[in-house]
Amino acid sequence: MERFGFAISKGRQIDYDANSRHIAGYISEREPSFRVCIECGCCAATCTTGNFTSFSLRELHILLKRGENESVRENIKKCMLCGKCTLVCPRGVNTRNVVTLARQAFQKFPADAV
Amino acid sequence: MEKHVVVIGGGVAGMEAAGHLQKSGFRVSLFEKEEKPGGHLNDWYKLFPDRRRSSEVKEYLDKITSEDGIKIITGSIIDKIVSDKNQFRISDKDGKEYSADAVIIATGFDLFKSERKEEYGYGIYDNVITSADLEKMFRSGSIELADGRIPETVGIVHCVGSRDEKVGNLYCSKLCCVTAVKQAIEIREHLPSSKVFCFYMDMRMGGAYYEELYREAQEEWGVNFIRGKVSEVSEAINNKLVIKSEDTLAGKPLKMQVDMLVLMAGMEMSEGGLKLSESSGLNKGNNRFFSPADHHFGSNKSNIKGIFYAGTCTMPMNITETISHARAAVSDVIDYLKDSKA
Amino acid sequence: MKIDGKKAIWKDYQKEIAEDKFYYVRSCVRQNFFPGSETAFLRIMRDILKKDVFEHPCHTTCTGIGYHSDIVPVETTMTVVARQFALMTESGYENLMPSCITSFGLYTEILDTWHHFPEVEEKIRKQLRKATGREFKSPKNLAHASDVIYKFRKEISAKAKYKLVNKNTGEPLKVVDHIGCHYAKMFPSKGVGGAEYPYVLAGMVEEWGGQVIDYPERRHCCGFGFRQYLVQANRGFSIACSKEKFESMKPFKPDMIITNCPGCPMFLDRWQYVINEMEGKTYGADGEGIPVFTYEEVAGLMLGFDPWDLGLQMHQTDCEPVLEKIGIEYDPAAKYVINGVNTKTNAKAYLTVN
Amino acid sequence: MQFDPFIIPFNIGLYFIVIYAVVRSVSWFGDLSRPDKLRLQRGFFGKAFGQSIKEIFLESLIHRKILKSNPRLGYMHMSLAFGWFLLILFGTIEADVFGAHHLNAPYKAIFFKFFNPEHGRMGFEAAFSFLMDLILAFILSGLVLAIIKRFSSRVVGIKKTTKLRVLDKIALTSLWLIFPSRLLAESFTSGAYGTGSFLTGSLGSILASFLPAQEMAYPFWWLYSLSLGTFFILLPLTRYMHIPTELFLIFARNSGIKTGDQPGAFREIQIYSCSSCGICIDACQLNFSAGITNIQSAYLMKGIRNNENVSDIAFNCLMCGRCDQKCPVGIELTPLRMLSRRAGETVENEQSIWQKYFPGRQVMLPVKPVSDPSYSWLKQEEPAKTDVIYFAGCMTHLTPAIKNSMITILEASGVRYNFLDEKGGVCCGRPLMLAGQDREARELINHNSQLIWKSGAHTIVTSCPICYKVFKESYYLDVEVLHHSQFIKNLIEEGSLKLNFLHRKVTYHTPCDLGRGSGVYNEPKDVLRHVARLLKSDFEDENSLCCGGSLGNMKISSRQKSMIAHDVATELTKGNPDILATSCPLCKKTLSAATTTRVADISEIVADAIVRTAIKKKLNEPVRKVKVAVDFHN
Repeated sequence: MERFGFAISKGRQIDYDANSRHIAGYISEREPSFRVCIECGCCAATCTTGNFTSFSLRELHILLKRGENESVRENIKKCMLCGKCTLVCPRGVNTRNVVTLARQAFQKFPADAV
Repeated sequence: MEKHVVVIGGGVAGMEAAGHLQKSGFRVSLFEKEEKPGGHLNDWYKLFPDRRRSSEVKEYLDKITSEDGIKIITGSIIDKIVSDKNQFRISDKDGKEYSADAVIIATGFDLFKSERKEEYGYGIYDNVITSADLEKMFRSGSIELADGRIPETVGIVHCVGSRDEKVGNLYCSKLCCVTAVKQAIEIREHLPSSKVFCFYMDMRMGGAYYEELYREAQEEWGVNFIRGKVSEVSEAINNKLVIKSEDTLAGKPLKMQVDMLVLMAGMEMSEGGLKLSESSGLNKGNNRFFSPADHHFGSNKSNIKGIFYAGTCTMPMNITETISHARAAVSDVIDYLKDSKA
Repeated sequence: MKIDGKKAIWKDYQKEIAEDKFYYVRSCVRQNFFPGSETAFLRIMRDILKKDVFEHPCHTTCTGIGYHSDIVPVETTMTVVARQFALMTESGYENLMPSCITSFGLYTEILDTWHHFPEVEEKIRKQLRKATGREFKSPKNLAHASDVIYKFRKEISAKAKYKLVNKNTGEPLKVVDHIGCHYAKMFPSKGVGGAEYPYVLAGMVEEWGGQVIDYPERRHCCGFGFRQYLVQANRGFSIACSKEKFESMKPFKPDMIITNCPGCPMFLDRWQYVINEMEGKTYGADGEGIPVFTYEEVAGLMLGFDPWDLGLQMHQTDCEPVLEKIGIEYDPAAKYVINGVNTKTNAKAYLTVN
Repeated sequence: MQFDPFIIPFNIGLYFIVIYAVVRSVSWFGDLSRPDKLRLQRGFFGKAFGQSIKEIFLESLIHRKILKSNPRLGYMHMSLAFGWFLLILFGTIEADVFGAHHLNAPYKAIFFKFFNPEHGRMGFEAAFSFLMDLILAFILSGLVLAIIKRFSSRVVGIKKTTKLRVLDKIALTSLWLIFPSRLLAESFTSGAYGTGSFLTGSLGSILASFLPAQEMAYPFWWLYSLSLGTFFILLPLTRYMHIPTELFLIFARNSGIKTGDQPGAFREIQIYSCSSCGICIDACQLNFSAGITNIQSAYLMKGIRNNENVSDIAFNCLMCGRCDQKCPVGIELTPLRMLSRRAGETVENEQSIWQKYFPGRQVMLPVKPVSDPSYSWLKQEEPAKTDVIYFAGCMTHLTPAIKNSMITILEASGVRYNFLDEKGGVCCGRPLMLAGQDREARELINHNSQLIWKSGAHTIVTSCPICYKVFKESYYLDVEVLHHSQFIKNLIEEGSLKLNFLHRKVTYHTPCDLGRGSGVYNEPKDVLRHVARLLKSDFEDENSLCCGGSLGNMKISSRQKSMIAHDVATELTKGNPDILATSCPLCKKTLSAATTTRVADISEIVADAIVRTAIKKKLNEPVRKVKVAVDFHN
């Protein structure tokens, strides 16, 4: 191969049709409140973990829904399940269960996370 | 002698105003450009937020306008209003003249012509349709693609022709968000195996039970909401529509294929209203709707004494607001004619 | 696809294109990229269409590349452009016809800026006067060279020897039309057919017998992007853009690509080679590339010009498959022969001879 | 020799169940950990033995606890258990006294009437027959109640009854048939011979008047024997296994064995001791406030026994501990549920009959897949040296009034303290534990432990019962752990805090993790009595309710939570208190949303009551007075 001194950049576009939303499906089937999130960011604002790291439940939430699983897989482990987010959520999303189910799903279906 | 009031426009506002004028003891002439009154109500299937049939509201309006003392003149386009010593001479396109003691303008709105958002390909791609086209499909009972197949994925684009400097409309049409949510639910109802995606800039759910409907759409109907306006639409080789937007909440551009794309056409000042404003010296705002004499306490009054506005010719309104606005216009007419008598 | 809908839009975007007496300004880079194109263009205009096309020997770059690479300040650019206008005025011409899309976009942008901010125009006039003592009149008509070919597409068709038709099947060739970004994306009303569904190249293709294909990424940039290409480390972006387009057009099985910009044919052509080298991917039929042409080259081919006179041997992606499909007569052996010397096998001899 | 073939089914059943019970007990004993084995041995020769006999009599036979909480249900259980016991006891005596020999085989007592049809005509014999008829009538009355309960559970005062499986149904039918078939068999025999007392005698003579009693009796003796035999053989596969298991459980518990945090034999004993009586269902707020009726402890026990996937049940629980308090058998239901949570998702497993009789240890708890460590982002900091650490807890940060009140109290008390999580701290770890993630929780516990240790504090005060419980139980720290209610009580007793009496009526809600979870019932109430008038509610101490906001439940919706909270708030505000007091930020937040009555943490009430000595001092300062006057003039 010729050496050109650069590589073809990989797009960062969400290819919705190519992504697998199995993990999101797993969660929303077991925790229907997962669907009613409006991405207001209350959870991320009050988050105990977010106080120390760049962890944002809101962001992980939307990435799961779009099937951008790979960026969620490691991050979701940072949550301490303290439950503050559940208390502040204006839509009553059972955020602790969402996190727990997501972790469960990533363990159960490691292939989907890629 | 019985005073004569002319109402221009036989939609919701015009019919409501006519009915109330008649109840208040006036002789009323109601002019409608189409063959039958009802306006946009005739094209709509069900109404938000409770999804009652629009025909029920139409029946109510028909009932109140079927009284003696209301003359409905259909197929008549009013061209000009001339004020002449407490009297108004109203002439139509064919030169016919009518006189009145007061006038209520209820020329309503036109749906934004979605062809103007070229990047969405309305009129070019087979399966790009508007909210009004979708209502027609609901009325006919079948939601189909151009080739007769049943759509599996449907995209809905909010704010088509609203909040868009590029088409000259800075304002929010107010009703498209809730219409999108209503239609998303209805699509899911008609086609239970379908997936629906709403592309929105903001969810403006400011009416009674709108937010609840939004939640219902998420919770019970699994409608997907993606924050980001669709920037372009194209057709893939499988005849599916490729849409691009940014998922602003994920902070990434997004590409997906849908079978059908529904454009939530916004509201614009009607063409008839625009002509009337020019020919008769009625003031318009920057948004091209009629500009009422006062935004807070004179929203029915025009810049010409004796001419009043009712409904969406002044701004986007829902049916509830339109009916209230029409009744308020009647109350202004009563005050005006009482004063002019004295 | 409803073609009527497109026609309705094309009707809305009809621009005025001068009839004759053109003042031609060249592109900086095209003479290196596709050296036959501008020559062929002048030959078509002057010899075939019998038009008056004037070229001033003192004209320069418009500075577009420098401007878009954040190297040249806008006022400098405007002053250089003002000098171009002055040369045109001095030569007695009013219809400006740039060869380059970026120049066309830049001229359009400058004229629009002056329209909205006359004080800027005044300032530029002053600066030009101070620097060169020249005065100028703004062009009466500004049309890109491809607009002009579009305008005379029927005349060319009438004199054409070939059509964009597969001679074996009788089917029209499937053509991807790629419009340079600076053509109409900034000022949709200044492009034939507007920005969303430009008609300038589509009109030529249709007139000359081909069929335009509408693929999802048709609006996408070729990837030139100035800064993206000019810095080696950023070239990954540039090539990714081209790749995105190829991936998107591939299912439509295009026979060829036609372009109207200096950079686009360069990148669409060369990146096919690079992608093949890097990833082993090709996008045309039978593992071949998709031949890429400038509109002048296509017009020349239709008129029966010799492919090697048009400079098609300078393309990285071989053009022969298209020549074969159309049935153009050409001498494969003469591909690299100039003045009797095969420049490919014997470059040294060629260089010493010249 | 008295023998008849019909006794064979009974004999097979009886010897089977006796041998089975011995084998199973030995195997449980063998599975106990070494310390537990020692405990059991010590218990056998110590006080525990006597206690156990007493408890077995009171609870397994008389069903005292059920009688107390639900007399009708208690009577039903008592009549069957105690009645049967008496029937066996007096039957054996009868056979011994009136039979041909002493020390008879059990069947001779059970089928005494068959072998001695002439018995009971007069005198002492007749009196004994009367007694036996009375006991039978006692049992039958309970049986009637049991049958009614099965078809309409409200009659015995229980709202929900557990659902049955096929084997349970067969066992239940055979159980139901035992006493009616005995009644009919004895009645026919009595009818034929003109013996029997008020029940069997009367029924016998009526039946004999129109039926051939002599011929009819024999099949019913067969039926009686068959029902007994079937019941005994099926018993290990059904919930009636609780009858023998309970004896073992009572003895093990009295010997001091606890559930702990590892699955083992004691867990299994407890699971088999559940009789599915359904009292836990009645106690459960998810049942009576939120309408969730399939997750209560009885269902969890049943699910585990049947090797079902119980993870949905295990995680759908407030972990309030109300059922633990109510369980008549004294099963440690909440710790057992924690064990199931730790196991994660279990897999449903069909078992062979053999496996059902001898469930191996391997099918009891699968091992959860291990996840990577998740808290590598934790950064250790250097805390300031201090005497007392105040750890508000995550939830307290959402109730700033509690936080501010605690600061006021701490400042007023004059102790040297450090507000450890002032800018937000790392979670205490209990929420993770409640989610069954102990290993992960340990990382947070270690982090916080190091912080506390480095600060050199001797006392840690927390406002959150959730934190309190985990600090107390799972942090291996050599510091005194206090909930703020205890801390405030100490301050009051030491005299460090001078409080006014507020003329307010207060009802106190005991938080689950503080009350049932940690046994702190009185300190908060003592503090409240010091500053206000404390009203009594219907739900005090062990019987207190859960606010519904518990972090223990991973499954319920916010709507269901608020249903619970509304019911609780309605109950607790019945006495029209001015303040509904609690001592947990989560309870406060949950209850505030459910009532218009002011909901306050005890720290807020105490902070309101603090005598502001500082302010008084300032008023006494003459310089200050002048300045105030000048300001006033301006």
